[in-house]
Amino acid sequence: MPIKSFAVAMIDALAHSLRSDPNVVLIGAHSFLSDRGLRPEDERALWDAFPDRLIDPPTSEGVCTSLVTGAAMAGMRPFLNYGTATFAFEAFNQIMSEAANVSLMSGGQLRAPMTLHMFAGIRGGGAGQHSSSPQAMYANSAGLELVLPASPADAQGLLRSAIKSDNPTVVITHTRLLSMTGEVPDGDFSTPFGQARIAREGRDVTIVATSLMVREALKAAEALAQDGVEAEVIDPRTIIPLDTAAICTSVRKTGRLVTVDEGNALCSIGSEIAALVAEQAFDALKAPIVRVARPPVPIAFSPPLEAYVTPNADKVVAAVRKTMQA
Amino acid sequence: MPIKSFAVAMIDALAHSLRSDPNVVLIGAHSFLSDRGLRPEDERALWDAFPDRLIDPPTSEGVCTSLVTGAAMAGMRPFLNYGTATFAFEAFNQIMSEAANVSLMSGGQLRAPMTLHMFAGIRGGGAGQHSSSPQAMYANSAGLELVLPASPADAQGLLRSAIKSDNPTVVITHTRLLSMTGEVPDGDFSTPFGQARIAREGRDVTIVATSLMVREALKAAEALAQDGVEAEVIDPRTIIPLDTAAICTSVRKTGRLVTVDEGNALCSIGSEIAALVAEQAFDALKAPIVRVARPPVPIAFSPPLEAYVTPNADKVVAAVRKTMQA
Amino acid sequence: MAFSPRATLARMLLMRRFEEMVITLARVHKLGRQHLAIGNEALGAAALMQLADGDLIYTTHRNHGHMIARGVDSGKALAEILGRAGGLCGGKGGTWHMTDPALGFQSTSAMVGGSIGLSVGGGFALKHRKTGGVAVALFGDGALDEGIAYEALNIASLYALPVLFLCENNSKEGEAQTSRLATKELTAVPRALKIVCASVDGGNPKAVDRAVGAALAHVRGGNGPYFLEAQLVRWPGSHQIVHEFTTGVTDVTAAWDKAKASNEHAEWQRNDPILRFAHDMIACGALTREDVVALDADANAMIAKARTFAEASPFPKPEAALAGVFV
Amino acid sequence: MAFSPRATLARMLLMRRFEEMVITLARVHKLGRQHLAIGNEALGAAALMQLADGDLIYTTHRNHGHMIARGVDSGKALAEILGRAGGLCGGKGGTWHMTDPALGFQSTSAMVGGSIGLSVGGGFALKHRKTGGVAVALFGDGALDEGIAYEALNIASLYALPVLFLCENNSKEGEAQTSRLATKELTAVPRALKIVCASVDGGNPKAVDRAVGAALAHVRGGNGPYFLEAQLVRWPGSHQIVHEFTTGVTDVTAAWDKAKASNEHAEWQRNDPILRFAHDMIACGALTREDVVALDADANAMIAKARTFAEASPFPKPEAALAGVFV
Ligand SMILES: Cc1ncc(C[n+]2csc(CCOP(=O)(O)OP(=O)(O)O)c2C)c(N)n1
Ligand SMILES: Cc1ncc(C[n+]2csc(CCOP(=O)(O)OP(=O)(O)O)c2C)c(N)n1
Ligand SMILES: [Mg+2]
Ligand SMILES: [Mg+2]
Repeated sequence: MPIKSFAVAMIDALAHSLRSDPNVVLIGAHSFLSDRGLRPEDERALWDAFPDRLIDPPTSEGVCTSLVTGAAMAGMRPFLNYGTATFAFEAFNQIMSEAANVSLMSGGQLRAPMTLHMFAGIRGGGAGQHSSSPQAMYANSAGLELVLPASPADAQGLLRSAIKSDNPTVVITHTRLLSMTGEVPDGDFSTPFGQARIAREGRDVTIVATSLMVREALKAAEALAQDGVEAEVIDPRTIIPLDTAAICTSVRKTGRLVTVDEGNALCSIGSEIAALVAEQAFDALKAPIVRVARPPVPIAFSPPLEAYVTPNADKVVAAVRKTMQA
Repeated sequence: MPIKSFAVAMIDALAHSLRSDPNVVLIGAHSFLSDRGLRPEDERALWDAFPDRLIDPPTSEGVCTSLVTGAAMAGMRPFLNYGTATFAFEAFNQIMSEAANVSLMSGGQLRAPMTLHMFAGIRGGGAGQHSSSPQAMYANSAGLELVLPASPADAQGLLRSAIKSDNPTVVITHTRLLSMTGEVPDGDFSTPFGQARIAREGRDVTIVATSLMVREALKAAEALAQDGVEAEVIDPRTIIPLDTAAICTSVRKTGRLVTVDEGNALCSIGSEIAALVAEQAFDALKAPIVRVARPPVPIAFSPPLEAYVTPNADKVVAAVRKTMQA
Repeated sequence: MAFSPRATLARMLLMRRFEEMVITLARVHKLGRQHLAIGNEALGAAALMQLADGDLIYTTHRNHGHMIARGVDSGKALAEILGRAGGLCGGKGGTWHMTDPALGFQSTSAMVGGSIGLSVGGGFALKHRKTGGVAVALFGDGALDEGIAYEALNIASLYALPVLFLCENNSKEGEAQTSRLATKELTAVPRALKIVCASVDGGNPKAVDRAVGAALAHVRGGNGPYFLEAQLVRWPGSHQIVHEFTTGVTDVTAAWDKAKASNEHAEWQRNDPILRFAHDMIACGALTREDVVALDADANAMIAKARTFAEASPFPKPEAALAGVFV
Repeated sequence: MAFSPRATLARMLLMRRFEEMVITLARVHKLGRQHLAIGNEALGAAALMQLADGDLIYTTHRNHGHMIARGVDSGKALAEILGRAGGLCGGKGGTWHMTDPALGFQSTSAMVGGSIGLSVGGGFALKHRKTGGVAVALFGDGALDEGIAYEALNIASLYALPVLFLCENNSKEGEAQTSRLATKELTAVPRALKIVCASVDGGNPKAVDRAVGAALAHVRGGNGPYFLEAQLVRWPGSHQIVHEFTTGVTDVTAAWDKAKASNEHAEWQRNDPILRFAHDMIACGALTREDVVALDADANAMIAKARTFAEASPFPKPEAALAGVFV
């Protein structure tokens, strides 16, 4: 299988979509395509192939969202890239009150097959306004699918599914994943929503991690294996829909749960997974659940301060140790 | 103690604030004051007393938020009422990226002593765009205090604290609470943040409920008492800061937890409370935690459909029965 | 299509009788809020009757009139307002979110500024597919307070999208004001953004017909968006949020019987687009009094039937609340 | 306060040497992104040197020049950009969020449109307290793409707030374009909203001084907001997001030594506000070549000291990440 970067895998998913469906357009093309590791000739070829379908709009996140929602209802299949995730907050009402409601409010007569993509996460020097990991806010919505790819292959396959989906879909990419490389199947393929990936099998503890944190969880699992602790690492891949069965099955096997998500701790993806397990697999639990997340503070600029609040493999190891001891 | 409606108690808190501090202004005055059950002469007296400080701004939620943030940094103590909570989504970036970051980003040099108030909840015919209960999204932020009053006395005391607080504070009022009446202490008083209220004592199960759901939880507790089940009902009152000790203490006593919040289930306040207890009071738990929340769907208009997804006392009773049986 | 006084008045009467029926049903069925379009009939009818298959329509909280003007089934519309299974959206949308895709209606947004934002997406799709269709954004003057409206006007102009921005300006300074713009000229901002603009007396169906005709010709001609402000006189029963039925059931004979129009709402009756139009058409000989009475009787009969249909329609099954979110 | 060529050039040179030092430090310390204000010196210096105690300033991602122009300690500013404890915000804000409340700076927002929104809050507070102060919003042309800018202009005009909107327009159509307005005239929308507007050559400090002086007089006189567009020539190293140091360290002698200004960046050097101003001041006899060289040496010396301070400043303690969120 070819080795690709996460960024190029995403671009390939988009290119496949552009080629196979004339209704696909990319709004916010520049920050999705440029400086993402494509060979210059490949990037140029893309711009040349779809001159009317790669668009750099005004810095107007609100109406760009309305535009793709309106276009989607009218039969297109637009893909909007916001750049940094906080910029999408400018469009929060257009996402939550318009896009998410289209289907139910119309009694199922209208659809909004659109993809909303944003770059998120603590990225190094992003400071207060460029470091958000807002996945839980989207998970707390109603009417949106939510996708958090964690590997190049999934970046390509999940993005392809997102574009093909007839529902409004939010895809959040951690900035630090863009340069990750990995094997990606050849050609045009898609990865189904709602199927977790068991990133590593293990018998002692279940670690449910998302996005960049899957990498940290796997690093932690390697370290723990040195001490004979075998962690199972689950990557849900999509939060809406969520593969609750895979999570509960794993916890039933291991009896222990650690969650790892980079968002703010309160009402986070980690909170949800923990609550789910405390509800549905309580009897299998042998020890307290432990969550790894960022503390609920805005991110400070200074590198040591940023590092201090960023979840990472060391913190996962510590969390696992804590639940193993209990 | 005088009996007051929730709405009038809120207005009294604001009136005390206006009188005691010339830096307090109310933006969005009409929907905060009018048709809220004040005697007409009292309402007129308020408008007359503060002609420049009760303001009805343009329908521009974004800049109204920027305005109160800028004014707060410059030393004022503004109160912004959005009306329906979804309208505040128009200002989400101004809340999350500006207001919430003022203090940390400036290294503590600047403060944003401002209150952001919104009416939320499934209210009867609100349909997709006027029924949101977005508390979890604000709880997942960083840099905002979050207040969910559930009784007239708390409405007055917590609102007074919110206005006095030097931090940006979000206050969410369930529309259906406005007509609730209850005893409210005389005069100007404030209720501290971070102190849960034990709304009812009990030994068999802990119910943590917020906002309107406190009333439903109490109703459920009365019904359960008929069957000899004594539920303890905890109202956290503020989510940021959260009185984790009160919640854990109660669960240590009862060994069982049911959470009740009207927001969407995924990554909700209920998820957070459940996760917290599964982390910090796991050993005391005798049975699975059960969450009562709205399913993650946009609210349909039709009354029986709306009722079907609205959390209420009956659903709380069922949840308690479930955890008691386990 | 030539302007037909008879068809237009018929449609306007249907719109009026529909809204009056909503008031009745709101009392009978204890409904919550609706935003009625009484007073907006001339604009709605004369504008929406001109649209063609494939045109897309985006409307607001004050959408009833637009639905009826475009020819939506009034029974299904009333059923939707009652939350019934036979309603336009199966009862899921209600008064604020009615839609009828077969007639070009897209998601109806009750967010101020919502329709104007979504309309540029419709325009974008129509332009991309070169269908020759027009996206019509209907919105109140209040929408222009919102940044989303500005962004939408800008992007429509920038990309020369086929959008007709149709603003129903019912603001009068003071109590009933629904917008707070620093300029009194609603066309100032769209004009600054290089959009061709015009204003029209929204109470005069003939003027509206002409103005909308010109606007549609401009947009269909590939000349980019057009902004038309329709100046409306606010119905006294229409308050910012809720209505009060202060003027009572409309009596069409007041169009000629001056004695009937001398109560406390005389000014309203002088401006009521229906009475005004009926009066003018009778005066110029296009219609007779008997025509008007007959048209009104038809409208009343249709709305009575619509009521029967709506009230007979069952509520949807509660579990339907969970269905239809995702495909 | 009369315009002083010497003081103004000194401040401009300090701004330039500061940004050049940021480029050096970014390499040495492997910093991420900064948005440099090279090319914006004339506007920044001539505008911000005129502000008074009690005026409030709101700036953007491109804030360094504004800080230095207003007289903020350059050592503390560099330390902030390095994330050090001795920085303006103790290292917590970094390049995008520097502030210095003692000099009137309020929260610096890197959200496009952020500063313009917050500034009306400052204006609101100043008006409420009748201090006679002015809130100054600095922002790029790109901010006018955002709905929040429109809402801010509207509310400032509506309430006659004492706000000076100062737009640094560095857009040229094509690659370097940072705004996508349907009109080429940036003052069209504020003018439509009844705000008094003017445009000025932002590369000419004297013109800026005059224009800002007039604008401040208008605002301080209680006449409501004012919108001033400063037209800037974009430094070739300035790309939309990141900079490239294509033009090398500025050589002030190129202001008179034409041979030095004939490389591939000749056009830039002709427009470089520092070289241009130095050239003009020498030509009219206000300054000598030696003056310019001496002023530049002073600037370099100050920035060298600033660097020493910044690099000597320790990083904050990691746990500081959790402190200072709430009072
Ligand atoms: C984003 C948003 N903010 C506020 C409201 C509350 N609201 C409902 S109707 C209305 C007035 C709208 O005025 P206009 O658009 O002129 O329409 P009109 O009711 O006058 O026909 C407002 C502010 C809303 N629905 N959406
Ligand atoms: C809300 C928001 N959207 C997008 C961005 C990304 N962004 C950073 S700088 C920039 C261009 C800004 O142009 P302008 O305001 O003219 O300032 P300039 O950089 O040209 O000085 C953009 C779009 C942002 N920071 N904030
Ligand atoms: Mg209006
Ligand atoms: Mg610019």
